[in-house]
Amino acid sequence: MDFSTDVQASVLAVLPEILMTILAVALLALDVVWPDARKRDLGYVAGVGLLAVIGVMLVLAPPPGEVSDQLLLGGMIRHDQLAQIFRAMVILGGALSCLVTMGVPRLQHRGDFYAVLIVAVVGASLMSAAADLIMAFIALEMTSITLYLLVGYLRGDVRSSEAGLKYFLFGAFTSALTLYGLSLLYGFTGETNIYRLGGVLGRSDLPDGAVAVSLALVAVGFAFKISAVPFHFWTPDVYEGAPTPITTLLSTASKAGSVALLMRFFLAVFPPAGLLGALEGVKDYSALWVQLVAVLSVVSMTLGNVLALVQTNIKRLLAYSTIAHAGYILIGVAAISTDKSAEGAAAVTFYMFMYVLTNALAFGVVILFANATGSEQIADFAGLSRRSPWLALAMTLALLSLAGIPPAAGFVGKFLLFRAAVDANMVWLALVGIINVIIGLYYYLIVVKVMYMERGPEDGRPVRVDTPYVWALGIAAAGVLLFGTIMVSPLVDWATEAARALYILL
Amino acid sequence: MVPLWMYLLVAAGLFSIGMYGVLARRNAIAILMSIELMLNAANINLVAFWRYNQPAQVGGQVFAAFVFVVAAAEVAVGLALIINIYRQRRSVVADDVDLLKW
Amino acid sequence: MDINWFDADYLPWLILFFPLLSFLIIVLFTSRSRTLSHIVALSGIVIAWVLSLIEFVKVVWASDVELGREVFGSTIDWLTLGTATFRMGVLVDPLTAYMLLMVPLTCLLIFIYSLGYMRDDPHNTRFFAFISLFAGAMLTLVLADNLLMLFVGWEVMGLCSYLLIGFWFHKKSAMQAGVKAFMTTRVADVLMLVGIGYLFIEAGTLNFRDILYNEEMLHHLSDPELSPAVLFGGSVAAVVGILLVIGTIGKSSQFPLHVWLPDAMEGPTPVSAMIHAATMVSAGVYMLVRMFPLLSAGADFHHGDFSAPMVMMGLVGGFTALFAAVLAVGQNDIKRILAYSTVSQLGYMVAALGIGAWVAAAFHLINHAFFKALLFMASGVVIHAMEHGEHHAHEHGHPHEEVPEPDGLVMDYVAPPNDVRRMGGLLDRIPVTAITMAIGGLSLAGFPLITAGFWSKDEIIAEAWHGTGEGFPLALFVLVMLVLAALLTAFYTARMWFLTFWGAPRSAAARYAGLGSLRNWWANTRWGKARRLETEPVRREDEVAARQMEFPLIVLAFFAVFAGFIGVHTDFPLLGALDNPLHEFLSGTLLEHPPVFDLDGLPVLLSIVIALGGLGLGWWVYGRRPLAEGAVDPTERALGAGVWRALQNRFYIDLLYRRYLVQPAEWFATHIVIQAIDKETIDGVLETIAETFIWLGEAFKRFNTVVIDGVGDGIPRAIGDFAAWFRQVQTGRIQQYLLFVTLGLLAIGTLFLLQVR
Amino acid sequence: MELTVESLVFLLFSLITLGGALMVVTTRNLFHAALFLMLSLFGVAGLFALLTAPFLAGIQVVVYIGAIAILIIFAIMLTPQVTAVRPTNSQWIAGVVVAVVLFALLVSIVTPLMSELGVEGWSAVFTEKNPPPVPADSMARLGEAFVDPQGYMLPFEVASVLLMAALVGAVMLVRPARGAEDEAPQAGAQE
Repeated sequence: MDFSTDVQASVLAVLPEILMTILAVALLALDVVWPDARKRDLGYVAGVGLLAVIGVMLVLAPPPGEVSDQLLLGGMIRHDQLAQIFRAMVILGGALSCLVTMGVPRLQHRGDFYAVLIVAVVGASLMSAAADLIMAFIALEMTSITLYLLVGYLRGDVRSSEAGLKYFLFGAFTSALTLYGLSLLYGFTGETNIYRLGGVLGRSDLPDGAVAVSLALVAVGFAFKISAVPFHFWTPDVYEGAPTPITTLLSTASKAGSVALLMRFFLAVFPPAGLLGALEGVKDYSALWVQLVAVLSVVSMTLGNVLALVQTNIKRLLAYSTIAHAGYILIGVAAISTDKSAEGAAAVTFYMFMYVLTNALAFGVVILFANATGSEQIADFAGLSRRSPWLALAMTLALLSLAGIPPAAGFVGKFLLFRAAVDANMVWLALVGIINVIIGLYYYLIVVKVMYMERGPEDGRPVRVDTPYVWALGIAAAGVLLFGTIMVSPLVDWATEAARALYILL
Repeated sequence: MVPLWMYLLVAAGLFSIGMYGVLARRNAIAILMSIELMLNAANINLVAFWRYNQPAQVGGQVFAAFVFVVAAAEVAVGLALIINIYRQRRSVVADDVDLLKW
Repeated sequence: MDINWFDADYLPWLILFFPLLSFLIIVLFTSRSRTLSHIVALSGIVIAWVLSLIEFVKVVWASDVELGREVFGSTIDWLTLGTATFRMGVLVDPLTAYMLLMVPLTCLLIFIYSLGYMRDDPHNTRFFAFISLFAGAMLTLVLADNLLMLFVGWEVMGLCSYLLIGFWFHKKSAMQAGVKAFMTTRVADVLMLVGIGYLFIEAGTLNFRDILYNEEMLHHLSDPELSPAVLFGGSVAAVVGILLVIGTIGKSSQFPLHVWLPDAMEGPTPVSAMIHAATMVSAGVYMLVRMFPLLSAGADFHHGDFSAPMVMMGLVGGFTALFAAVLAVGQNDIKRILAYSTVSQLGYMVAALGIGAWVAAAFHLINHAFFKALLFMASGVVIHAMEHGEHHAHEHGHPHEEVPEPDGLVMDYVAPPNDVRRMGGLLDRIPVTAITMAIGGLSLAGFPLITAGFWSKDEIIAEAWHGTGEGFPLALFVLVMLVLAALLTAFYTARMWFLTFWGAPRSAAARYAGLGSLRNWWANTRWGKARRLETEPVRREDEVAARQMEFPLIVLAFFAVFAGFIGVHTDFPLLGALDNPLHEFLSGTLLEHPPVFDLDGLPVLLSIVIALGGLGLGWWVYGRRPLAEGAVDPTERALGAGVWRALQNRFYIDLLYRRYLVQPAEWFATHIVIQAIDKETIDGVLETIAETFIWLGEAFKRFNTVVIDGVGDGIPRAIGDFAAWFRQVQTGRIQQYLLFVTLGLLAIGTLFLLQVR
Repeated sequence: MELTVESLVFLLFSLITLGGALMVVTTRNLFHAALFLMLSLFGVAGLFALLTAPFLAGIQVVVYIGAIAILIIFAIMLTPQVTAVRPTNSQWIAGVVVAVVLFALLVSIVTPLMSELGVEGWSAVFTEKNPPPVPADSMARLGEAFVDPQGYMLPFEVASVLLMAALVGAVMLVRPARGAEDEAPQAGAQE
């Protein structure tokens, strides 16, 4: 297999990252140049800049199907539709995080914060395209290291600092485990390219045990990033302590990039035997990770949902909800090995897309509310529907989407995931998922109930919504609503095409 | 030369020692040092595998070099976070940092 | 795109659009202004109603050209997945048209009624927002051309019912009732969704026309050879059918998922009317009626070969009809009597579908909606009047009867204004309500020949009779259950009406009851003076509110009587001249036209006898010598015999109850002895029947409380306890987390190694 | 393993590495731990040199020992602990057990130990003793690979961005408070 050396294609493949890096540097420069009074507009530069990057990316996107299997820049990057769609959601998540940052008084005027945030987005974006162990590792660390910083960015805030330290120790530890696993994989095959690894691994005469252990080590890192049980412990603490825009970023961009890498890595490095052209004597390790993913999925969904039932802090509740959603997503990941029609991967992609929008929406409202009232307690949301009907409606939409109730996009997402599981002969997994959806309903609706049914002490005093918020929440809400109703088909088509790219192994 | 597995054995030992340190040391900086040990173990693996499997290529060395970079960045960030915590609490004992729970 | 929105194909979109729009407008813009919100809500539903009428007329007009083969509707592609496409669309076939006649009209009347009823409620605007959404969701469900969209409406309604039942959220019991309703129906919904998913996988579409009006598809789905399924006679249709029936069991509160409905009475009365008549519970039966070709696919039920879902419907429906009727007899809360009555009547329809009486089921669905909406709203007026009376009684120096509100759901608790034992004699106080409620009641009881309820009920019984004649055991079961239930229905209807309106007031509240309208006029007549009615000044807004509440009753009373004549059997003397237009019209919905059986005199006679018998029994027990309450009031004391009787009555229940618990054997003997010594024989026998039913009702109520509620509430609590316990693991100590991570890694590694060995 | 000079050197560096590492995780004095870390890292550098990777050995010394370890020592001096605390926490026994089990797991797959114990098809077969020599221009090729677009240019550039962001962030995090934008120390900052 040779890697393409097409210069133009190579530049195009990393153009979003290049543009974002320039944007980050520009922000640092502006931070120095601009007067203090104007610095809040840095958020616009960052947010709108990122949105523009998506625009450029989509305009210059390769026509569907044309370059779907191109490995570029020495095989570091695979420029395919999967990378495109995940990049789009990663950058979207970043843009929304930037916009909502403009409502946090202690961060809104800090160009360095926006710059570091954008670097995190660059990392996540590279994760969705990485096709080489080295690239994947660097991208993973790029996201992680910048996020450690961002989580602890509020210096005087004990909770932020604590969350930063915890996230750092947890992340550094798991990345060491992952790195060890990667070093073993490299050692066993002498290859670092993900798409070559699979073939070599399948035809080698390595002892199975060695491969299995390295797979387990690598899986820990991925499980940490998407906060699957039992590698989730950081999630509630960090979500609660981090500045809320960063919580948004953690649950959107960082997670999306990891999911893309996870699917690409598992499917290419440990492909089901059928995908390699059914050669004689090819070893099939896919059963290992499929089982692992299925089990992680079940425990994540169940524990996430059950523990969310007893939370009183909204950010913590959403953290446990994130863990549960990691479980739902893993349902789809478990389905990708057996299913050549790419339904599982398409379902995961769609789900992730809607999840990015939904979480950005939910956290956006939480930030606004926290700023207005200084509280993140669920009980304090009482009477929000009377104070700010639009805000309450946005939050309700987000919660409905998370709970999987139409017309929000979450319904379609869950439907696709469960269908993929059924098609992959994992009916039991789908059933566990459905039971979990029922449990989940309860705590999401409690928040809705509190907002609409209970009266707060400050009834009638509206929560102020700034312009950047109107944009951020508007984009997210429109996405959640449209992708759940009339825009479902285009997005599903895109996701399906992206998913097909996953199955083209070189 | 020494057989390859001996290097791997040293790496495994270093990795396990580092892991023990992460799990058992109280001081956050000590935990950070232990993590460095784990990263070095991975590096020994990479370089040893490179030397024995494909010395004509550069993959393993490059990988190891990038691990250096990442480790440097990680240490810088980690120490910044730890110093930050220290300023607030006058303590860097990891177990004491448990405001956020449940 | 060039769309004529007033074309019959596109008009349905508008019908469902406007109430939803009202909801949005109220929530987002007008929630601070009461008047504006009222205008928005009312205009939404009025537009929907007018458009429905236009649509209906268009459909009927077009039905000359074989409506059924040609239907109205339009679809948009919503979601394309590989080869499969989900479409969202609307469909108007005869069944939908028939529903369109009922749903918007009933909703509109409920809206008008709510103007008066919710007048003083502080959350008035929110209420109108919710019921607009509710109406919109129901219209979505009715107009949907596929199961998925139907399900969307279904779920939104579930959400609305949760919000509305718990509307008075400061009452803990109301909140709990809301949650209970939502969670109970959710259980069934999920199974139903599984069924829908399975159907989609097998059929590749969820469109009604593609599945239900497609012989090939039905054959494919019902043939175990072509599409084998795991259970239930081996056909996909059977499995899907059973899952759909389960959905209805939850939504239409059939046994054993009926538990949420009586508690749902915690909501405001217009909501009860909404849930019980026009929307929610009807939706369940509507879905079954709609899916009937699938449910009966592969079965030749005219010759005794019933499919599994049909058997299930027959058994569940039949049992529920009787079970709930028994429960209704034992209630003292006027709304709960009606609630159980609804459950029972829905059982009728489900059972009717079970034996293949498709047209009859649809017929009864509509008729029931009319008279049940009427009854609920009338009961709301009664409650209002009682509250009003309570207030005035207090002003006139009568001691306020303090019944402490329960903390949460208590089965036994009856709110004072709802308690039929405290009513009586309201006939003079709220005569319009009394008369319309009597009409509704008669229709519910199936009073022969002139009420709508009679015709539809008769048709169901006739079909059951026919089936029994052919020797089908299922039909016999359904027949027996329904006949007994019909008898009880007539009985408890009479009991409720007589206790409420007849005789003398049995409490101060009842004595002062009234709406503040008409009453003055009434009280000044000679008759009123003779009965010592109190007069009081009437405020103008009270007057308006009273009219707003009474107007819908009158309209509905009209329908409760006349909606039945469209479905009279052609051979029926005199009335048959109308030529049964309903059967002809509705048949177009089905691929295979349902047969019309020859008119058989016996079942008609049977219907007449049971209706009159039940009503007569009720009259004998409650009407002949009206119940009175303890000798508080001189007027009541004047009716000495009645007071004595009432005392005896109450004492008697307590005694029976206690004795039963203590000494079951002695109970029967004492019972007989007392009957023999104290009472005339016939009275005694009748009393015994009545008392037995009441006692049975109580017993079922206990069963409900202990077993079904216990399990339903127990599971969520167990989950909560587990969560609280497990939470302790999240200690906040980072190194402990890392230890767990390492243990997880080791576990995974070890399991992997074991597996590759 | 016959005792050649090479194997003796290997044993020496291995002992330095592992011994230093053991001291890092056990010694009570944090400052000493940092010094032992330097020692251990030096051992690793020796192993790299032994593996004919002089470039990496060089970086190991310059970057790790010269920069990272020094940084750690600075941090230790910046965060003096008021009291001499126990070096280990309450779960250290679990830590030992877990580390030993993990070690056993890794040993069982990367060494021929299990095969020698007679377990078929279990252990890896990394018994290679005589790999081909490293090409003379290895270091030059390594350098070229970093700047070759068809080599590792992309990760190289990305790594530079990463370092930039990490440094910017780290500096912002620890720089002294300035002006109104900065937050007063909060309740958690007890002495």
